[in-house]
Amino acid sequence: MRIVRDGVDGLVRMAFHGELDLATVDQVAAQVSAELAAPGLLRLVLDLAGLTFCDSTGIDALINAQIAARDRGVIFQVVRPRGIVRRTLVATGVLELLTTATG
Amino acid sequence: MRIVRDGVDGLVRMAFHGELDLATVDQVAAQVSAELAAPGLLRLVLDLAGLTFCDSTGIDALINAQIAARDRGVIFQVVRPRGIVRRTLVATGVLELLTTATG
Amino acid sequence: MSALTAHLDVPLHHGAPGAARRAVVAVLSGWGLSDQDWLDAAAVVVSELVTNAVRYGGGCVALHVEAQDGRVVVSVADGSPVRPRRRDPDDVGGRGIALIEALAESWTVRHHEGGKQVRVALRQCPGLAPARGVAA
Amino acid sequence: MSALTAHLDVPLHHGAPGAARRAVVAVLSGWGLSDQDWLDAAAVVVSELVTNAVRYGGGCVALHVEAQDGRVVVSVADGSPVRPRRRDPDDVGGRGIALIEALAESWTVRHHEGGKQVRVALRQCPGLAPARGVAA
Ligand SMILES: Nc1ncnc2c1ncn2[C@@H]1O[C@H](COP(=O)(O)OP(=O)(O)O)[C@@H](O)[C@H]1O
Ligand SMILES: Nc1ncnc2c1ncn2[C@@H]1O[C@H](COP(=O)(O)OP(=O)(O)O)[C@@H](O)[C@H]1O
Repeated sequence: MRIVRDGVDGLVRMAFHGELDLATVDQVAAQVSAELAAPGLLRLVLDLAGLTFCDSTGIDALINAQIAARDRGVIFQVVRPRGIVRRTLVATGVLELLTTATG
Repeated sequence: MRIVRDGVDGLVRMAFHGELDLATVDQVAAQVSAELAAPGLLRLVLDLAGLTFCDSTGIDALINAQIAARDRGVIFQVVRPRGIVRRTLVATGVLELLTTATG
Repeated sequence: MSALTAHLDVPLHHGAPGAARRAVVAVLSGWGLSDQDWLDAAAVVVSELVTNAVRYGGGCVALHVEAQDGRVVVSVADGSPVRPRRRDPDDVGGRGIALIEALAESWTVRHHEGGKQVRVALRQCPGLAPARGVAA
Repeated sequence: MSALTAHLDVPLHHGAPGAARRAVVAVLSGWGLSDQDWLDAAAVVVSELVTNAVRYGGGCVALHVEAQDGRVVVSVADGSPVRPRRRDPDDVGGRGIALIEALAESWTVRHHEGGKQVRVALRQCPGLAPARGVAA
């Protein structure tokens, strides 16, 4: 998996490309905590349009990112899940939870 | 496999993308004969830069395309084989034969 | 029509779920089961089974795929006799079995050489390619 | 270290070489054999074996992959007792066995259930991932 980061004025967008599973969840956790540790972040958006696979391990990582952002008072949102990624979010009942901006 | 065709003034370039094997050789044979049947063709170039796989069945198709072009008096050349595609052409001793313009 | 089978040894490491699902998807496509949405669901099921084996099973697992009359069963045997059980999801997990139940037909557990085998029956694959018909 | 094995039934149609090589590459990567050039050569060998089985073997073939001590053997069994033999290449073929000989270590043929099994020993995979070491 590749994460393309794009940041401006307290808003950071991380675009995921490839497959999110046991082999790549640590990368997400590490990059999300790095972003949250930097000062001045107001809003963190995870863009899943380029993600072609996500299993329950990946969903756990997204939920954890949301919790970590909330704990820091950072607005958090998952956007544009597609295909099988959207289907797994729906099947586990977390689509709305993750795609609604929180903070 | 996808073939992207580009033609101007008697020169046709066919760019191959994907994998050339038993499943896709007929496509090459069909498209090459269609080009050779059209009047006014002087030169046919097969661009392999986007080809990621080619086995002996694919090589046979390239050799046949060369023979068919020669029979019609059309200049023929295979260009830009890369990676494993180049290796299979080298291993079967046809790299020079195919990449030297004939006609 | 006789059954088609595939078997693979899967050494457990964090790349195992990805390798296993790519292998299974290639095998199933070769059997004429080519509906993309169905293959996507099969990939998730394999990924969940192998991930659980990495986390709770230990060692090297045996993955089997079997197709007969258009029905496909995927099973993963690991060295732990503990049975998976659906649990309430929280921030550290609990969504694997739920996902299998949502995307597949049914799952069962069998004893297997001191450990167990988790078997998942996939849903019927839509639009079985009739030209091949091999797994039909 | 015990051997790792994979087996797959491969129904023969024109998509079989592609499906078989994608499955084998996924399996070998999962075994820690991840050198890209080496995997590319393995894919060509599998493609040649399965293509020949489609053309001359008939039916459904059995593909086996075995890794032990970093040595990998790929074999394809088909229903024809006729042995492949290298022939002079021309415009309709004759480059399959040549390619196997150029890219692999050696090949042999065994009798197998009324047909035969063509076995190819691949070259040693460079830079075996030591962390996994599973096929080493
Ligand atoms: N292969 C297995 N061997 C032993 N226990 C398992 C296995 N797979 C799952 N389990 C048990 O079942 C529970 C639920 O599994 P799952 O729904 O995949 O969620 P998670 O693994 O995220 O906890 C796990 O927490 C674990 O206790
Ligand atoms: N699985 C097989 N069963 C029977 N004969 C085979 C098999 N594979 C190859 N052969 C024979 O060996 C010859 C050489 O094979 P190969 O080098 O792959 O070239 P090609 O298939 O293009 O002729 C074939 O022409 C065929 O007669």
